[in-house]
Amino acid sequence: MGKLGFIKILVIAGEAGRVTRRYPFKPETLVSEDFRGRIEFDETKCIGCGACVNACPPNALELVDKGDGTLLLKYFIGRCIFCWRCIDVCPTGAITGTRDFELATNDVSDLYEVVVHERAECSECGGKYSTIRQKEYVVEAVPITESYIDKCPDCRKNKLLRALERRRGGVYE
Amino acid sequence: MSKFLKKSIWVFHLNTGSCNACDIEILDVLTPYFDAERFGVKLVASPRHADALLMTGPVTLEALPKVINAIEATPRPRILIAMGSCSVGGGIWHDTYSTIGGVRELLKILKEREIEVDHVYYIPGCPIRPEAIIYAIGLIKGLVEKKISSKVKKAVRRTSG
Amino acid sequence: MDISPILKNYKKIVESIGKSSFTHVGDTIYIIVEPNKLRELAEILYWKMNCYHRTCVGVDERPLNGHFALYHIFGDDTNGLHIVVKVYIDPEDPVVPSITDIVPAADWCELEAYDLLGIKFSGRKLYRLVLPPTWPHGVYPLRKETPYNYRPSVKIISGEEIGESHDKAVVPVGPYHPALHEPEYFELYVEGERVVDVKYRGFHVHRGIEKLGESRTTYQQVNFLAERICGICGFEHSVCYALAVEKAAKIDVPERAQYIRSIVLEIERIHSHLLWIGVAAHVLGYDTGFMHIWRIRELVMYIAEKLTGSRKTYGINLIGGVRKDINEEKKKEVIEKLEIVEKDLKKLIDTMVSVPELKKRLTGTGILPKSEARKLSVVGPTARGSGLDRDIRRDLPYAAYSEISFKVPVYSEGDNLARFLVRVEEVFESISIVKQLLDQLPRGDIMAESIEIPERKMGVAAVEAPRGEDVHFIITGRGKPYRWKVRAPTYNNIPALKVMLRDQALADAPLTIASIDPCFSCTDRIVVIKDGRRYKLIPNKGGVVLYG
Amino acid sequence: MIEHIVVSIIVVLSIIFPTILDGVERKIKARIHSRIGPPILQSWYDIIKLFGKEQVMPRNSLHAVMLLILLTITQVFLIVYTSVSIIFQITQFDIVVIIALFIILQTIFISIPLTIPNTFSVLGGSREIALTLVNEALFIVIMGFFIYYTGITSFKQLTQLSPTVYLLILLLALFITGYVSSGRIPFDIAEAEPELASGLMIEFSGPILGVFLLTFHIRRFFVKFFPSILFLGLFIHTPISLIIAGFITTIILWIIYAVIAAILGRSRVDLAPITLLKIYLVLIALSIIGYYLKV
Repeated sequence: MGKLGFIKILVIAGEAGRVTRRYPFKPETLVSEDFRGRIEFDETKCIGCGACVNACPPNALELVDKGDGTLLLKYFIGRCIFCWRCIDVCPTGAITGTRDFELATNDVSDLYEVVVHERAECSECGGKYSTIRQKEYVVEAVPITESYIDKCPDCRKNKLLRALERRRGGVYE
Repeated sequence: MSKFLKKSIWVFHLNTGSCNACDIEILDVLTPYFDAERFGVKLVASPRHADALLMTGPVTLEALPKVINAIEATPRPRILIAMGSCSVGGGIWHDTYSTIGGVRELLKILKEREIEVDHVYYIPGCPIRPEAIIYAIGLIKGLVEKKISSKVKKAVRRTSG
Repeated sequence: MDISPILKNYKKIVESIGKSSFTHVGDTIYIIVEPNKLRELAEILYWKMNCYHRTCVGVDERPLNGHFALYHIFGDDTNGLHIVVKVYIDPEDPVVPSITDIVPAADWCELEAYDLLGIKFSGRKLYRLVLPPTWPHGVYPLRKETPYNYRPSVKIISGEEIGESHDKAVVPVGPYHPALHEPEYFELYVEGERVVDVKYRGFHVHRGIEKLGESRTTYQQVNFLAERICGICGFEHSVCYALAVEKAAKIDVPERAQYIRSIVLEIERIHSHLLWIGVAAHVLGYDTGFMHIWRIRELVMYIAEKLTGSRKTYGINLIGGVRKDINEEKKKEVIEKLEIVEKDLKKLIDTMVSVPELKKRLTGTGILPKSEARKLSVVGPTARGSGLDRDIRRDLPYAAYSEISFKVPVYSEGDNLARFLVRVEEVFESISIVKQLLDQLPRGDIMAESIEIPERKMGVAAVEAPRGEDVHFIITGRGKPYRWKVRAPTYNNIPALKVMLRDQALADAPLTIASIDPCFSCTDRIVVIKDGRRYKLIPNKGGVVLYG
Repeated sequence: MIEHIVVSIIVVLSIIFPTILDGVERKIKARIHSRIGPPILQSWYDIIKLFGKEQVMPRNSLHAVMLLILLTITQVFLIVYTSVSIIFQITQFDIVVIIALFIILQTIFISIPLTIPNTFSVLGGSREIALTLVNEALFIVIMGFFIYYTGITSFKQLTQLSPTVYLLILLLALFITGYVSSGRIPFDIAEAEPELASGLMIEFSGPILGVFLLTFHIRRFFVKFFPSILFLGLFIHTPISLIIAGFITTIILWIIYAVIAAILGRSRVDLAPITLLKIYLVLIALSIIGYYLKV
């Protein structure tokens, strides 16, 4: 062939044939079962602990205190980098990964997913803390007295301090 | 959108400071396995020829004036397609000092300067895989249904009270 | 290799300089000198000892010892050594002598330190390089007192105001130009169709994650951040960062994880080089070649997704190991697919180089002579195309590269064809490397058992990315890096464009620019992360505080 | 009567069909790229869409727009004139008129980008000039030789011709000028996308770009149609069959050119004119030798 070697490209094209995938008309894609797509929350398992929020590199997951006794776990798909670190760290397996990549939209508000949590109420001061689900999770996991977990961290701390004071003074109730 | 605009979408690639991953996926969409040209999509070299601007990246301060110029140079009706997490929501750099944090901030600036954008589409992904771009093209052309919608789920408590 | 005579030699050199200190940890030598001796030492290292200049790093160490510091990192590739030269700088009047006249490669990193930290360099012209022209004066993002999310009010200025010329004799390539795919701005000064000079205004992709870590990113999160420095060679950055931290913290990574890292690194190199070959064909108007190269590349992308879970920005690297294992079935599939790639590619490349226009336009254009290449410390295929025989994989082996055998292609012509051929050969080498690694893949864990990162340790790591060497420099902090500096390969290669473009036909300019495989998002990032603690002064013991 | 019908059909087709052929070319290219490619009517969709777009006038571009309109009108007139004069002789010098019109057209074509104050546009224009100086100038020379050899100046007289080697060599050179004039790789240096960002049409948008593209397609059609008619005139002697055969040959040529363009790379502005000049001079010299040897 020598100088006309470049014509061989027609042979290559012929051998390769048409490789185009018919997606979206037919479900022919190159998506493998290892692909990391959108994540999904199982609201029956999520306890609102915030482990995923801590692990998320781009802050796509956020915990928002609404101030009305609810805590929102907000997932903004538009910022998600699909690293699935949240799945690694979730203590209850509430987050599952999907192969879903069909996320395009013309409305940015479609890209929010929210899990609404009820906050726990402190039995002593009446302040809101943590979430009811997290409280339940701790009670299930560790045999601990309800009365201890029923209080908000501040009250717990105060209680401990008071107890220590009393002990130092040698006075017992 | 008119019928013929849907049949022939010429796109201009507007990199506003992205990491390149989305950009090469945009090129990838034109290559044999995905072939965006079968939908009438063509990559053009000048914003004057474009119908749609494929915006990647979180819009850095340095690129901002040039981005605005490019959008202004595009004849109407113009479509802005925000591609990838950086562009849609600012991505991992959503609050750093030298970016403005994605398309939503950009749209605010455009509004201030009275530059109108007729349609805005968002494609999340990091990077957006070629099929996701094809899906978005299908969405613009009305070939596929929108699948994603905002969800509010209520955590279920086990015990009562 | 017996390293001690070389070390002794270096020690002798440092002692001859005068008041200075010399320490040695692993493959890294730490030297502290007086600012007025810096130039002398740089000249000896760069020209007498034949070291390359990797980068320089400015650090705000005022919370630690009340000083700014500047680290010049040199590399002795023949002996496999990193040499870190540190000088302390007075915080009130931060001036340090410039070494650019001795080491031209240090030009940009000095400007970067000036921009981001306000360190002044005597004996050279200083101008703004990294930050946008609208950035307020006197605000230095890398200094401690500037919050990470400080945003100046957005002011939009036109091109004229920042001195972009609209002269007819100037051809602006960029910021949005079809040959670049990234917003960068070259001004080509032309006479007719001949380029006589080049001006570069880059850093459009400066996303500055500088102080990001202060509020959110932890050690493990930075892996994902590093990956997004560049979407094409992101895994190299991620691995380089992890290596630097592992070196600083002395973490032992399981062998299997090392192998998996190497496999994915090579897969990334294959996809990156194929991408480049395709783009080069496109720039030369040979779209058919572009399409077919990318068709073949699609298999590599599929392999990458199979092994890591994503087509790009793989997200499997963590400090201490990797997240995803390779099983037998995947191993078989990867080898099968790579064999198809190898076969198809061979045929296609043969066809491509026989296209008359392609060959004519690659040969003899964009020449970078060896002497200029050495002066600018260029890296990667650009260096190997100009006769500089350097490859970090062989010279300072990391991950599993010491376990396998491979060839480093070197061409001496220095033109676009040489760089093209270097890349083509490297693709075939990489395919053979992946096969070897998969064959020898040892059993075991893929993650280190315990990861503890002590504070204020220093680590330098280099990784051979598709475009050249990545260098990451790290000072550890509490829960997050105290200072993290990235030197991307394109950083060293862009100044070489000035040499390559001069006296070229304008038509070849896009090809020549593309021939260094520029990755501007790598170059512009300046990803630096700092510890969040405020001004806790640590007593400066005798003027020498050394990390590591 | 049948002649009138044929000529009207050919005139209408030669305006509508080039854009469809462009679609065919894209499809062929796609096949060589191993992909599906756009629908055959895609180029028409593009142009219709462009007519619905907003018109952004480039700065100081009034000249350009006027010249463009002139270009379009002349181009349409040229194609109509060619088709009609093949069947009904209009003057004794139809071929000469067509050459003259084509040269005017080329002059307008290269002056459009020069009137737009954009670096890429000006560069594209000056490259087009460099190419024109070789290609279109040689086109005149070749046609000059053709007329000198045969002495015919209108299509009607083509019937007197019989195929000889020197004429065929000359016509081969003419086909090559046609290829170059159609702005295909490797000779699309004026609109070389990676270098000049679409070069001469960078500032056009909306309907103006649509008109420009339409004109460009007709131009591509004409530069193949004209040599085809001269070539087929050696063999076919009835005007109606000649014009229909010419039309079909143009379509075949279009496909062949499309394949050639797909398997080559782009040349450079300092290489292309010299390469072309060499080819043309060799071919002309051969034809002169052939003429004197009477083969």
